[in-house]
Amino acid sequence: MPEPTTLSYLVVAALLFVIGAFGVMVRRNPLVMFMCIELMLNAVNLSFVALARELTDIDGQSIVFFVLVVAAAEVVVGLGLIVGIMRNRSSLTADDLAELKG
Amino acid sequence: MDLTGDFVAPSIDWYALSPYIALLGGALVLLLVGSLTPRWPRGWYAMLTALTAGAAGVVASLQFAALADDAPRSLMKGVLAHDRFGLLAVIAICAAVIITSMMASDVAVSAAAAGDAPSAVADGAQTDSLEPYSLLLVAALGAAIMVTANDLVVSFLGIEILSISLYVLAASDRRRTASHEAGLKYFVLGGFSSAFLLYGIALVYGTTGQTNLGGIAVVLADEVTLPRNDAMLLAGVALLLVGFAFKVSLVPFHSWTPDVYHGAPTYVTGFMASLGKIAAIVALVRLFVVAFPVRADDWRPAVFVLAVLTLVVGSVLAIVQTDVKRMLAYSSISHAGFMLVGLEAAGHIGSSSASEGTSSTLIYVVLYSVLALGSFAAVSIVSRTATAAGSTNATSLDAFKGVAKTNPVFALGFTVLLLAQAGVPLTSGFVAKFGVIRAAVSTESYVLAILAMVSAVIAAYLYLRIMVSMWLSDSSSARRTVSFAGRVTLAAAVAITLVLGVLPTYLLRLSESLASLAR
Amino acid sequence: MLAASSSTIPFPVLTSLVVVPLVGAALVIFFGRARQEWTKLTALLTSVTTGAVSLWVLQAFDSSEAGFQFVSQHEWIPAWGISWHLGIDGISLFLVVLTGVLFPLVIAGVDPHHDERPYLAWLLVLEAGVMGSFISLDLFLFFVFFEIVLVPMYFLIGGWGYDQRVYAATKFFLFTMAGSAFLLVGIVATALLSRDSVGSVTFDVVALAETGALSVTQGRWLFVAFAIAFAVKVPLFPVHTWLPDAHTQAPTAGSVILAGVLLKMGTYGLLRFGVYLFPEASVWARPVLYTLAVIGIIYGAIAATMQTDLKRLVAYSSVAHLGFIVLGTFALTDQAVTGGVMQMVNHGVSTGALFLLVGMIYERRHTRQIAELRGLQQVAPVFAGFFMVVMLSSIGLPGLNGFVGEFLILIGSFDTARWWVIVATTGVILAALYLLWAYQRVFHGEVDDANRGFAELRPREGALLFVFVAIIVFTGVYPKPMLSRIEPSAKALIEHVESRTDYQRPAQGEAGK
Amino acid sequence: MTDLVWLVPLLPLVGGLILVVFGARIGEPRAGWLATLLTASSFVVTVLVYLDLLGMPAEERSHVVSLFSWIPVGSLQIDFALLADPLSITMALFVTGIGSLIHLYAIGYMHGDPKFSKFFLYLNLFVFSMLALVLGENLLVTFLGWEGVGACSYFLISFWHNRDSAAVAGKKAFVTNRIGDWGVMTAMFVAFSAVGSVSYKAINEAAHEGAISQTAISAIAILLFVGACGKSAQLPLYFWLPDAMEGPTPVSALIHAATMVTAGVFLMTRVGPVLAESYGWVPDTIAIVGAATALFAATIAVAQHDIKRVLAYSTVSQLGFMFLAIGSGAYVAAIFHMVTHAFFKALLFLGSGSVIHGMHHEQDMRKMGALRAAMPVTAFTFIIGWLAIAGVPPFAGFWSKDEILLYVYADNRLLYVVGMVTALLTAYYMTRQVILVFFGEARWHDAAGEHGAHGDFRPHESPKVMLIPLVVLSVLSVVGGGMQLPFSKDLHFLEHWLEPVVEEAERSIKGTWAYDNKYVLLGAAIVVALTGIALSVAVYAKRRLPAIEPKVLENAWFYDATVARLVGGPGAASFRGVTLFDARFVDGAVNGAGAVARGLGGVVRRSQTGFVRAYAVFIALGAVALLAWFVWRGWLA
Repeated sequence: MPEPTTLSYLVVAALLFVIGAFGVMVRRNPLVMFMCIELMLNAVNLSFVALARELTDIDGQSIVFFVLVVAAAEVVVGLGLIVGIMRNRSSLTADDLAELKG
Repeated sequence: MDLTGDFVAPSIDWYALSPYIALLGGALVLLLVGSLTPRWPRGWYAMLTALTAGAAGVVASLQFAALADDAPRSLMKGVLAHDRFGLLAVIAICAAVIITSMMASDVAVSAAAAGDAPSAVADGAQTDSLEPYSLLLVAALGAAIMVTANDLVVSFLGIEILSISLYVLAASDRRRTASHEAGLKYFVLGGFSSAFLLYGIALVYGTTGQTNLGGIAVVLADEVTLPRNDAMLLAGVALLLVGFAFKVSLVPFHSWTPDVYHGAPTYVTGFMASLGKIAAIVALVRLFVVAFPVRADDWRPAVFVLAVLTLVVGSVLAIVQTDVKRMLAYSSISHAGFMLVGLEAAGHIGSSSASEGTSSTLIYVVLYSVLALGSFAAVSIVSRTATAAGSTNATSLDAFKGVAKTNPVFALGFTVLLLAQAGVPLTSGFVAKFGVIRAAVSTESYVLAILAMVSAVIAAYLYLRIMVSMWLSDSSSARRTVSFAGRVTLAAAVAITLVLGVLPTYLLRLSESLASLAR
Repeated sequence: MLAASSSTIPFPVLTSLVVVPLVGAALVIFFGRARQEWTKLTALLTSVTTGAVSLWVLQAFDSSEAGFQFVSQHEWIPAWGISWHLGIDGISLFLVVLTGVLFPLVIAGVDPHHDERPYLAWLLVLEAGVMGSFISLDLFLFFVFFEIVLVPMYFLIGGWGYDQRVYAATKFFLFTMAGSAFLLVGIVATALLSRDSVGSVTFDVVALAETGALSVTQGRWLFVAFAIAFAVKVPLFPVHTWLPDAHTQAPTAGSVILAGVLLKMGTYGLLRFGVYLFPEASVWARPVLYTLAVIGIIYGAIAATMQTDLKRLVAYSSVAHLGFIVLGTFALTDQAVTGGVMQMVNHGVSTGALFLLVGMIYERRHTRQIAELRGLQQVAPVFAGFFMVVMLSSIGLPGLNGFVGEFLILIGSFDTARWWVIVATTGVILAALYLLWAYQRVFHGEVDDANRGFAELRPREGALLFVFVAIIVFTGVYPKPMLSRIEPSAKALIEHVESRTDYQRPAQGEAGK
Repeated sequence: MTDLVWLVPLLPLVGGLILVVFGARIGEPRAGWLATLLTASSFVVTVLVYLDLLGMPAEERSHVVSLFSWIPVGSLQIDFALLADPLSITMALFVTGIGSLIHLYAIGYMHGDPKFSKFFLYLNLFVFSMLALVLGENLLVTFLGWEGVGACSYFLISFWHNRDSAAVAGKKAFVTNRIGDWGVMTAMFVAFSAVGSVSYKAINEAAHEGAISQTAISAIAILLFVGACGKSAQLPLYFWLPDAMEGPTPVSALIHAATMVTAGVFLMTRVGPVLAESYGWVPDTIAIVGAATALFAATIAVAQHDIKRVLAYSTVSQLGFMFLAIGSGAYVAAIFHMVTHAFFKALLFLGSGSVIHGMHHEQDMRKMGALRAAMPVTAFTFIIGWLAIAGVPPFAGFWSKDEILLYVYADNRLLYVVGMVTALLTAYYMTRQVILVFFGEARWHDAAGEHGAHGDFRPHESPKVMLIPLVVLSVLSVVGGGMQLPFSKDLHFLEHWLEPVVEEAERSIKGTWAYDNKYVLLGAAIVVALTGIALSVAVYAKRRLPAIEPKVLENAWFYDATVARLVGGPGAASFRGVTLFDARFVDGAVNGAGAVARGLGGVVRRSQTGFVRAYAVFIALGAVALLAWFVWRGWLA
């Protein structure tokens, strides 16, 4: 089987990204949606690493750490929000939140 | 850079960084000291916030003035730009923070004054607490970073700092489920879009090996063939554009805007409409003008299309709304369209007038943010009384019926702001529109100019509707109580609107220097 | 040629024309609250002052001078090449005077039904705006006034109008603003495209017209942009429909001002900016404008004939009358242009008076429906008499002002727009038709019970109308003083066109001499 | 003295202005006397001017008095100037003369009318306008008067405006006249564009010297004739005149018989040289229209029952005669007939007014008869008028009519025949009228019922103020012919007097058969007149023959009705159509634009579902679109 090239990494990353994007679009459960977003971010991380590797440049890899931190922060906030909402309602799907529209 | 070379710390210009440090410091002080000490007397949080932002603003202004003679430069190995373009934005941001913090404490005060009666509690925190203020400062920090970021990664960090604090602020009204909904929607979509943005960064980085805007420009400028083909680079640009378009709320990436603006506490809405817009559009302009001038022919058409879509959709959606907050949300979208007209002009790199596009866009967003702050302040004033009167939909058009009868002066002030947004002469709104139209015309994109003006006419109908219900409908409610903060905000906004509307000369004299960006 | 003449005087007369009403408005708003009874007095005094100044200008005006007089020029927004540049010539002189005279009259003569303070304030703001647009010699400045006028008018119609007022006011605002959208782009483009030929970016009308050199295509496109905005304001067919609504719904004072001076901003704009800045284009576009004007004349008259609402009828008659003015403007002969300018004033006076009269009828009967009025001449002969005189002037009876303007326009246009004139002249027949028919239905016949109580003219109303009638008769019998002041500027403008195009004035009656 | 010609129009104007302000206060009868006095004094001035001119050598009898510069713009320089020359003074003489007589008469006739003073206000204004019309030095001053008389006639026809019929008639007159005015205005435009001036002198000279194209000349001529048709009630614009009888009788006498309606004839004579130089078909048209009108109106007059309507149609007919004369180049004859006609037609109208007055405003001749006993003076004078118009020598009408027919014969035999037929009809219907009104048996006793208010109903003679004018006019109707007698050149006083004005235009018939055998034609005319009278007597007095009064004639060939139907039908419909178009389409488009914007908003709004996932889809789609664009651009590079 052939040696995987950067391109193959990039393709995988792209696939992951698209999968994540679709997840956000199709899944109702907010938690799952968060995970999908995480998936997208990590897909990008993968391509960062791959590209950095190819460019033999450290920056790309260090960026990944920033992204991880940011992602963590986002999750924290997101969970906080959900908890806040869950306070006054029993179950929650993304589609329940359609009070504001038009 | 090669990995073997030993690490050299970049020289750091602390003075130039002081505004960021001030904002950050303020936020930390609030959080730490505030949470360790018993609750502060009413208004003190706001005061500290305002002072911090004020200090940052003053320093920024001094630096702005200093830059009159010495050329724009970049800080810390080129990750932060230090130019008038960015600094003016920083100043505006600080101003926005001051105003918003006042409005915030105002909300809290009145809510507290209203006692426990839940119906009497207006939007916003039911009592004064420190979280919103610290978040305001953090958001301001993020915005300040965005507008000066000269590196894609830094820019990304700025965006995230800003966004995350805005998510929380949007959801900060614990009583209104609408607020939660707004927060969550904003959060989900925000995360979604920043993923695109990040992917864009990745692709650009992959093709140019650079994340520094100036660096990218250099790489693209010289003839060395890129490690990867153009398509990948441009795909990156596209994804970057998606990310920023979301923040600037350009059609079709705008759909979060009305819901979030509507659901968020009104003072937060004003904050987003002013500070949020400034940060996003300035960052976008900087990105395209500094990093991708040689690719202008590729992104200008896209900007053109986005501009037209945004102008038209924003206007036509605005006029069918029945809720003032939503109306203003959509109007903010069509204003974003106007800013893009400026950006489109800036995209005519060959033309001598391209710089006009850059500066006119900045001036537009700054002037608009003043109008937005004032308008949303007015909305929150009216809606508060309406809520107190037990109205279910405190920000509906009906809530404004007959305001002119009960509070003529207030109504006049709000009317000035509305007319300014409609682009009536002798207001800052007209100066702003004239600037971008001038830029568009001087780069000979007449079609865009005409389209923009026509859609402005459509949008004007929306402001007329608000004016009608204020002036030409009979009063449905008692006299609205206009708090001190409300007065100050409105007065300041109106004053700026009129003064700059009649004598824009000072502002315009800057425009040349505004357009020279750090590389 | 039209360069500003050096008649500079220490006191900034023209500036005061704009500032005084504004000050008045401020006084009314801020000090009126304390002393309600002084509100009206303040408003009246300021407007009278303005009127006095305008009359002083008229008296001090040098009729031998074709160029701009009383010029005052100050830097305003140098960054954009915009200056506070005011000046007056024969074309704008009488419009300024008309504005100065009309406002005091309506302020004195017509009372609002409620909220006198804001009403008067808005009126004064309106006066400032109108004055400004007639005397500004800077495109940007003109646009500012041209646009700012919408706001007070919007509030006057919307706040003090009749049942459909909000609809009418909104229609008026948006329709006119839509026109201005093109105007703004046109203005900016004019300034920027003339950048090289003028040497710098400037919005100064004189500089642009005298030294600016636009390519033919540019000129035509820009002219179109300008023409759209002004056509809406005039209003020309087919963009006239805001007018009947605005007129009918506006309060009496609003209608008077609207017909009297606001519409003139359109025709004035066409002449001062359309023709002056784009000679080639305006010669090129003449057939279209002739046609629209003539359609307006016939169409407006026909529509007027069929109206059931007296005020709507007068409104449509305005469409017809302004058609004549546009025809004259673009016929580009001394007589036609002079007549056109004079007709702007005449129409302002006679139609203004007609609206006053209709307003008075409404005050008394609370209806404008022709069908509900009958035999008024029997119960109010004096009222009927005034109505008759004003009506005859509007019909264009020789010896009254209306005729002089129409006659000059038609006789002047005959050589350049022969067939259009021949058709347009039939408008004279139609004018008689719709007005006399209306008069017959309203004033003639046996008075019925509903109208028996119709009150005769009151002294104040009489005094008010007398001023109008006096102007109508005087300018009809002895128009010379007016013509001799208008003519030089009109001539100069046409010579300007001749010097820049291959257009040459027809030499009337060479055969005869 | 000639320099004082401006006093002539001024005096009546002053009277008018005084009455405008103080009319009500002056009141009856002083208002009437004031008006009469001023008109009379203006008559005196005219006489003085006349004598003054008479004193001058013929070629100098043209005096221009320029009062002030009226409309001076560029090459267009129009003065408010008066022209005193034989023609204008002739007109002024009988306008002021007959005018003052009718003023006097009106004092009696309008007795007791609540708007007494207003009536004289209008009369004075009318006289002023009429004088401006005839004395004008240029077309524009004439046009001022032209429109002025139109307006005054409008006021006077609808004087009793609470009668709807009067109101409508007034409007009808004004609007119809306006159609003619279109011609006059356009003529002025052509004149200015060709000649560069609107003064008669300039135009006539230019035409005479052939300085301008014949097309222009003909255009001016025919357009002015259109105006004349309106004013002088010629086909096809005649129909307003009979309705104008709604006005008080003095008005009918002054405006719709003696003065205003002759303005067209005057104007044609004024621009005689233009007519003379224009294409041949122009005078022909005028002659044909004139002849047609004359015959047409005469036939109608035969079957009318309203005493005033008969006279109205007879006026139209006589005016036709005058235009026939103009068309045949007989300007002197036209003016001659105009003057004599002014005498006897005014007389007849005033007489009929006196009858109506005496009959308590009964106008139907079928309810009259045998009035000669009741009102002898009226009857006597009326009979003189009848003889004059019927063309019985030696009364005035005979001479003028004969003069015209003479020229017509020389010009065109066919038209001559038409003229003769008309003359016959004229004699016929006038005799009919006299018999029906003054002879036969009294049919007004049955009318007594309607006038029961007056107790037993007795026609009575009118007061002196009304009779004096009758007498004066009857004298003039007798001797009027003296101003132009065919027997020898020396007796052509009027012709010599008018020479300087009309010489360029006047057609010379010397040497034609007609000229040589004019006495034959004279004889023929007499025969025709007497035949007409005889027939009428046979029908209405002796009852030998049945009366021929078909409905079609009584209804004026249904001409008026047809016009009314056209205006009321298709005309109104098209107007309504335009108005509808304006509301539906033009305004509809405007409101439509607004609706479209809102509709669009409504549609797009639906996409704003509020579902966060839907928003995500938008973003994704947008991203895809942008990617597509950029990547496509990438491949291009």
